[in-house]
Amino acid sequence: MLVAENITKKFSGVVALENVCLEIEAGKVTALIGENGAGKSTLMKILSGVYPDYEGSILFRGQVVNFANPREAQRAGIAIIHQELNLVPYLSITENIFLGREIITAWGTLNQKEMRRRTQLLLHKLNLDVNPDTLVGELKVGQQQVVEIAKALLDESEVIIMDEPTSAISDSEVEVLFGIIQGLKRENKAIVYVSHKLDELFRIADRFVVLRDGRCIESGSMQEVCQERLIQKMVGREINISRKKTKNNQGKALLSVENICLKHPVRKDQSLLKNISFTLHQGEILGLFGLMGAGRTELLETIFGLHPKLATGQLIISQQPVTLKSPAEAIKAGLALVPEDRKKDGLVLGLDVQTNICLTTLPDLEDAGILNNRKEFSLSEKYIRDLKIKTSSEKQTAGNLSGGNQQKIVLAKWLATKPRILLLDEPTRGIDINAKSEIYKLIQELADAGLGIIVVSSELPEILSVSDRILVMAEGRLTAEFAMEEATEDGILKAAIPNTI
Amino acid sequence: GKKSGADEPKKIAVIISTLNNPWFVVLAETAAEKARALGYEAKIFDSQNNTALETDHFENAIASGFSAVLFNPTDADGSIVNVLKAKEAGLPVFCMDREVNSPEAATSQILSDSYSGCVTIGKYFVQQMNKKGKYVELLGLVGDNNTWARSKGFHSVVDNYPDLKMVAQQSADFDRNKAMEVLESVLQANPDITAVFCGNDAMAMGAYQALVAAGLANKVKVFGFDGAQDVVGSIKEGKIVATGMQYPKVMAQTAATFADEYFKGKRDFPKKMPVAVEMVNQQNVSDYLELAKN
Amino acid sequence: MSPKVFVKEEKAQVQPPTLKAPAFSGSYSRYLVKFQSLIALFILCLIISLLSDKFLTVANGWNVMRQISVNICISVGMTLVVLTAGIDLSVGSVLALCGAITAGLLKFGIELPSQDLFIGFTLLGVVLAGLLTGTLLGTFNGWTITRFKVPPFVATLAVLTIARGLTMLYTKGFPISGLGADFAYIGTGWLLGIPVPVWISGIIVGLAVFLTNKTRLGRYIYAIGGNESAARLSGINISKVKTTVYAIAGGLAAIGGIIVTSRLDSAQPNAGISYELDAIAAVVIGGTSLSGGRGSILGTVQGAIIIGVLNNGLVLLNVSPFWQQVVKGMVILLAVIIDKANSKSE
Amino acid sequence: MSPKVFVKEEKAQVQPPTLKAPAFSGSYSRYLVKFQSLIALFILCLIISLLSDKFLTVANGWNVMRQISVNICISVGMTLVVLTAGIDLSVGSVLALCGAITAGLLKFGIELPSQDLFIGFTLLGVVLAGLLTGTLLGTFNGWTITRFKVPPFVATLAVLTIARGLTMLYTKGFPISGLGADFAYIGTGWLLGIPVPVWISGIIVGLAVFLTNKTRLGRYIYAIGGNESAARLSGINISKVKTTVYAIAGGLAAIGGIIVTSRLDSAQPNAGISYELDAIAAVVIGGTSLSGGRGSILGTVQGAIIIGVLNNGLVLLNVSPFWQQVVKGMVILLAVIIDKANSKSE
Ligand SMILES: Nc1ncnc2c1ncn2[C@@H]1O[C@H](COP(=O)(O)OP(=O)(O)OP(=O)(O)O)[C@@H](O)[C@H]1O
Ligand SMILES: Nc1ncnc2c1ncn2[C@@H]1O[C@H](COP(=O)(O)OP(=O)(O)OP(=O)(O)O)[C@@H](O)[C@H]1O
Ligand SMILES: [Mg+2]
Ligand SMILES: [Mg+2]
Repeated sequence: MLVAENITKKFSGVVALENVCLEIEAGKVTALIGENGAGKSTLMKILSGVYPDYEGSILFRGQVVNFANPREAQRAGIAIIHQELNLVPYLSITENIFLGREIITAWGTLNQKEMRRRTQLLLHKLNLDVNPDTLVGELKVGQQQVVEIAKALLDESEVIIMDEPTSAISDSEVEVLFGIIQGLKRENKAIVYVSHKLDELFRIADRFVVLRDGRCIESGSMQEVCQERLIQKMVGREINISRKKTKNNQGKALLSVENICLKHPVRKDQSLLKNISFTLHQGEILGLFGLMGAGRTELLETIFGLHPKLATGQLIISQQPVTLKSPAEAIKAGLALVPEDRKKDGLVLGLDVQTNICLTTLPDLEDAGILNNRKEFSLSEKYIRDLKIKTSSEKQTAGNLSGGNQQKIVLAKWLATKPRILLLDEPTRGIDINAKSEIYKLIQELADAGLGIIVVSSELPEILSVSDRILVMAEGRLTAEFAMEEATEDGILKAAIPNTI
Repeated sequence: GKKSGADEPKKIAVIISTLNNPWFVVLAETAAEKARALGYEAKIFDSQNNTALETDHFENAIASGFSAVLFNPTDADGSIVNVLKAKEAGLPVFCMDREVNSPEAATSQILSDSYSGCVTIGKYFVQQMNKKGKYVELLGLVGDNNTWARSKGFHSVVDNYPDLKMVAQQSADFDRNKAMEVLESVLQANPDITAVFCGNDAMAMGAYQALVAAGLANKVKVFGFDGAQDVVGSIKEGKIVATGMQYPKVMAQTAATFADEYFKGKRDFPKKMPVAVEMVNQQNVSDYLELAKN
Repeated sequence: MSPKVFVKEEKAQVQPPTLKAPAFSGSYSRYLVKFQSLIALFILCLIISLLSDKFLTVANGWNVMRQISVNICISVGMTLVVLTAGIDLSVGSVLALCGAITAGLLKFGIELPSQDLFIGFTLLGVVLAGLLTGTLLGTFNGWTITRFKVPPFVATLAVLTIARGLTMLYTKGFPISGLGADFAYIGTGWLLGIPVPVWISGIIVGLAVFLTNKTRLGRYIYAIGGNESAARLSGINISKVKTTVYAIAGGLAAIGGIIVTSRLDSAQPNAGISYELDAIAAVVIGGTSLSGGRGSILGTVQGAIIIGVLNNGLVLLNVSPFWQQVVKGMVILLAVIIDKANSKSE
Repeated sequence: MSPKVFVKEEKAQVQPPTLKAPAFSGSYSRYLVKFQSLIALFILCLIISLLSDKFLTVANGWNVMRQISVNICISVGMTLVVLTAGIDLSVGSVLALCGAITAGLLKFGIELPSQDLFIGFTLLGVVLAGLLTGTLLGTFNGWTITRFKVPPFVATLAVLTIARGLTMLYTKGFPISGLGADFAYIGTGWLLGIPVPVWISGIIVGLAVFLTNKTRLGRYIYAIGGNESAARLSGINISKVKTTVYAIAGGLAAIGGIIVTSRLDSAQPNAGISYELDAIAAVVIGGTSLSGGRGSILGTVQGAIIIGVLNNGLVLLNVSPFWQQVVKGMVILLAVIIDKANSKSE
C-alpha cells in the first residue's frame, strides 16, 4: 500500500536515514523498532509530509507521491500521531482535534455543535472522560496523548502512523488503543507502530522492521521472531533485563515524609494529595505506581519544594526535619528530581548538551567566580561517556537529540549534583530498550552506592523489575505498600484503581 | 458634591502644543500664572504635538466646564476644528504664539511671527557671511509647520545670494543631542562650512557643542531661533552669533489679560496682534539678558 | 511562541467533567466573558467619579468613547497580530500615511500635468484608497515576516520608519487641511444619537469578535499563536493566516487614520506617533498574552477604555501634566497588578 | 520559551565528534563568533564608502563610534533583558531621569532651605547618584515583573511614563546646563587617542561578554530565556536573576544618560525619547531572539554599528530628511533579510 524506496535524509551533515526501504501493507500492523536516534521518527515524518525534501521515492497505492506538507498527506489518507505532542495548549480538545479541518456551516461559520458532538463520540470511543471544551493545556500528558490519538482517528485515513503513542499513557488506555487498532485492522487500514515497548509489539504487530543508525537492518513477520533476537538486531548485541534480586538488609532511614497534603491550585477546597506518609531508606529503590492522574508527579514535586504555598506536611531528611521552599533548597538538602516532561521541565532545548548538564552544578565549576571551561567540559564529557549519550559533540544543541538521549542529559544533570535522594518521574519514558537497561543498571548502581531512589512509573513490569519496595497511589492517597516478595501485578493494579469507579 | 455658582472662580484652560521644550513650558506656565493672578483657576493641557490629542483636550475642557482657552495650537489648519468647537460651546479662545488659519475662529490671536523673524535673521546672516560661503541648515521636526515657517523665512532672503551655498539640509527634530550628532556627521563631509542655521535654540546649542568637539567653534557661525536663556548667554560670550527673540511671557500675559477682559464684557479684541520677533546679536545682547531669564 | 503544553502556573479553569453536553458554554466563556480588567476599570471609574462630578455625565461618556475610538480600531488589529505571537509597530505611521493619502486624494486628486491627466475622487473613492494603502502596507509587513522570516518586531519597525518617510514625502511636511463637511461627518457626525466614530469602532469590534470566535481564520489565529509548529502540522497555511492578520491590522490602522483626519479636518504628517505603544498597552492590559495564543478582543476593548478613562479622568481632576505621566504609569501598573491578583484568587 | 524539539530553521552547528578535547574553542565559537550581521554591515559600509570618500576616514570612524556609544550602553542591557525573554521599554526615560539627576546634583546639590541644609556633590558623587537612580529604577522594573508577574512590556511601559514624568518634575521642564569642563570630559574627552565614551562602551561590552560567557549569572540568563520552568527546577532563583538583569539594564541606561548629559553639557528633559526602539532594533538585528535564550552581546554591538553607520552615512550623503526615513527602514529590513538568507545557506 505504502512503499518507501531508498530514502536518505540528512540534517546539516548528520545522516539520519540512509537508503531505507519500507513496505507497509493494508490490514497489517507494521512495527518499526530501533534504538533512540535510529531514525524512526524521521522516516515517519517523511512519509507523512513533514519533511518534503529527501532523497528516494515514496509510492502510495502504486503511485509516486511527494507531499509538500502534512495536510496533503492527510488528504491523501495518511495520518500520523507524532512522538512529540503537537497540540495547542490554549485551545479546547474539540478545537485541537478539528484544527485545520473544521466543520463549517452553510453560513461559513464554524459548526461548533457538530464538532463538539463528534469529539464527544471520539473521546467516548477512547474512554477519555473529560469535557470536550476543556483546554488541552489543562490535561495531563497522558490525556493529551489520547487527544493526539483522537486527532489521527478523526479522518478515515488509509494509513495511520503511530510514533510511540503509548509512551505517556497507562495500561488501561493502552488496552483501549489496542482495541481500536484491532478494529482498524479489520477495516483493512495499514498501521505503522513505533514503540520501545517490545511486549506491546508482540501483542499487536504482524510485521516488523528494525532500524539501526539510519539503516534498515531486518524485516519480517512478527510470528517468526523472538524478543531476544529483535533486541539483538536493534542493539547489535544481546541484553537481558531480569527481575532484580531484592535486598533485605535495609539501610538507615534517609527521607521520611509525614502527612503531606497538597491543595488544588485553583479549587482550594480540594486536595491533590491527602495525608501521604512513607519512609525511604538508604540504598533503597522505592517504586511508586499509580494510574494516570493519581498524583505521583505532584508528590515528587511537593517533596522537591515546588509547591511551598499549597503544601502542608513534614519532611525529615537524615533525621533532620526540613521545610523545602524551593528547588534550590531541595538541591542543597541532597534531593534531585528528574521530571516527567523533559521538554517542558527538564531541558533548555535551545542550549547545548554541555550547558544543560552543567546547569545544576555551576557553583562547583567556578574558579574565583569565573566559570572554568575545562571543568565544564570534563564534567559533561564524563556523563556523555558514562550514560552513553549519543551526540555529535558536547556542543550539540540539546533539542536536536533524540528523545532518549535527551532523557539521559536530564539524568546526567541531576546525577552531577551528587544527590543523596533521587526522585525519578517516569525515567524511561520514550527510551529504547538498550538505554532502558542502562538506566536500570544505573539506578541499581546508584542505590548500591547508598542513594535513596524513588521511581515513578506507569509500567508495571518496570516497577516490578527495579523496585525494592512498591507504593501504590490512587486519587492522591497512598493505597498500598508491597514488599517485593508479595508484589503481584494483580495486587498492585487493584490498589491503583480508584474506589469511586 | 461640589458647589457651583457665581462664587466659584471661573476656570481657564491653557492648551499647549508641547511641554517637551522649555520655551513652551515658559509660555504655558506664564499664561497659567497670570490667569491665577487675575483670580481664576487655571489648568495646563499638554497636546504632545499631537493634534488629535489636542482635540481630546478641547472636548474634555468643554465637558468639564472651563470658560476660556489660552491656546497654543499644534497646527494652523488642524486646530481650526478645535477652536470652532470651543466657539460653539461659548468659550473664547486666545491663540498664543502660533496661529490658526481662520480669521473668525479665535477671539484673538497674539502671534509671534516666525517667518519674518527668520527673514531678519536671514538678512543678518547674509551680512555676517559677506554674502558667500558654505553653510548647513538644521531643520526641526519635518512634520511641524513652524519648522517650515522658519526655514522659508530664512531662505526667502538667503537664496538670493548664489555664493551662499547650502551644502547640507538635515533634520534634527528640535533636539539638542540629535543636532550635535547630525552636525558631527555633516562636518565629516563638509569640514569647510562657515555657518550653521538652526531652526531653534536647542539645536543651536547642540550644533555649537559639535563644533567645539571638532575644534571648529571659532570658524563656524551658529544662528538659532527662540531666545532661550543659554543661547542668549552664549551670544554674550560670542559663542553663538544671533537668535530670534520671541516673547513667550508677553504673549502669555496678554492672552490671559484678554481673557480677563472678555469675562468683564469686552468683545472688540484685535483679531491678530503680532508680537515682533527681535533679533539678538552680540551688539544688543545686554538688553536681552534679563528678558531671557526664566 | 511557547508551545508548553502543560502550563502549571496557569490559572486552570478546570471544569468538572459533565456528561451532558453544555452546548456552547465552554468555548464562549473562554473567549467572550473574560472580563479580566473589569474590576480595575470599575475601581478607576469609582475614584474619578468621587473626585469629579463632571465624570459621570452622558456628554463625557460620549467624549471618552469618541476619544478611544481610534485606539480601539488600532488595538483590535493589534490584538489579532499579538494573538499570532507577532507585534505591529507600524500602525501609527500607517495611520498617518493613510490619513494623508485620503486627504490628499480628496483635496487634490491625482494630477499628472505631463500627461494632462487629472483624476478626481469621490468620498467613497478616497476612503477606499486609504483603506487599500493600509491593507497593502500591512500585507507588506506580513510578506516580509512570512517570506523572509524577519522577526515581526524588526519588520514592522522598518515599516514604521518607511511609512513615516513616505508620509513626509507625500505631504512635503505640511498638513493637508480643509476637507469639507461631508468628509468631516466620519469623524464628527452623530447617527441615532451616537457619534459616528463610536459606530465605526463598535462595528469593528463586533466583526472582530465574530472573526475570532466563529470563523476558521479566528481559530487558526489562536492556534498559530498557541503552538505554531502544531498548527503547521495540522496543515494550516501559516503564511497566509499571518499575512491576512497583518493586512487586517494595516486596514484597521487606515480606518483609524481616516477618522483622525476627518475629526481634525486635516491630515497631519506627524499624526499617530507612538500610537503603537497605546495600542499594545490596551492589548496587554486587556489580558492578551504577548507570547500569543491567549486573549480576546473584548479584553482589549476594556484595556482601551481603561486608558481612555484614565486620560480623561486625569484631565478632569486637574492633575498637572507632569504629574499626569507619573500617575498614569502608576495606575496602569496597579491595574495590571489588581487584575493579576484577582484572576489568581479566583 | 519555545521548547520546540526540532527547530527546522535552526542552523545546527553540528561538529564532527572529536575525540581529543577541543578545550575552549567550542564554547567560544558559540557565544562569540556569531558574526551574524557582518555581511550586511560590510555591504553597507562598501556602498557608503563608494558614494562618499569621507566615510572611511579615521575621524569619521571615531565619530560613528562615539555616536553609537550611548546606544551600545543601552543595547547591552537590553540584550541581557531580551535573553531572559523580557523587554525593557523604560531605558530612554531612565536615561533622561538619571542624566537630569546627575546634572542637577552637580549643579545645585541638595538644598533643604527649611532645615538649613545643603549637600554638595563631587563629580564621583553625582555619577554614583545617577547610576544608583538607574539601578533602582531597573530594580523596580524587575520587582514588579517578578513579584507581581506583570508582563515586562507593561511594567517597563509604566516606568517609561513614570520616569519621564519624574524627569519633568525634577527639571520643571527646563534643561540643566553649564556643568563644567570636568564633567564634560566623560562625554567629550579623549584618552590614549580614543574618545572616552568609546572607552566606556567598550569596557561595558567587554564586561558583558565576560558576564554572558564566563559566569554563572550569564549561564542562568540563557537558561531562563530558553526554558524558564526547566531553569526553576534546576534550582535557579528566577526572580533574583531577572531582577539583577533589569537592574543592570537600568544602570547601563544611567551610564548612557550620564554620557549624553556630559556630551551636551546639559541634561535635556526630553532626552532619550524612543531610544528603546533603537536599542531593541540593535538587539534584534544582532540576531538575538525576542523570545529569549538565543543571542549574544557581540551580535548586538554589530546591530548598533549597523544603525550608527546608517545614520552617519545618510547624513554624509546628504540624503534629504524625507527620504532618510524611507531609506533607513529599507536598509534595516534588507540587513535582516540578507542575514537570514546567509545564515540559512551556510
Ligand atoms: N532537525 C534535526 N536536526 C538535526 N538532527 C536531527 C534533526 N532531527 C533528527 N535529527 C537526528 O536524526 C537522528 C534520528 O532521529 P529520530 O528522531 O528519527 O530518531 P528516533 O529513532 O525516532 O529516536 P527515538 O526513539 O528517541 O524517538 C538522530 O541522530 C537525531 O539527532
Ligand atoms: N496545575 C493543575 N491544575 C489543575 N489540576 C491539576 C494540576 N496539576 C495536576 N492536576 C490534577 O492533579 C491530579 C494528579 O496529577 P499528577 O500529575 O500528580 O498525576 P500522575 O500520577 O503523575 O499522572 P501521570 O502518570 O499522568 O504523570 C490529576 O487529576 C490532575 O488533573
Ligand atoms: Mg522518535
Ligand atoms: Mg506524572
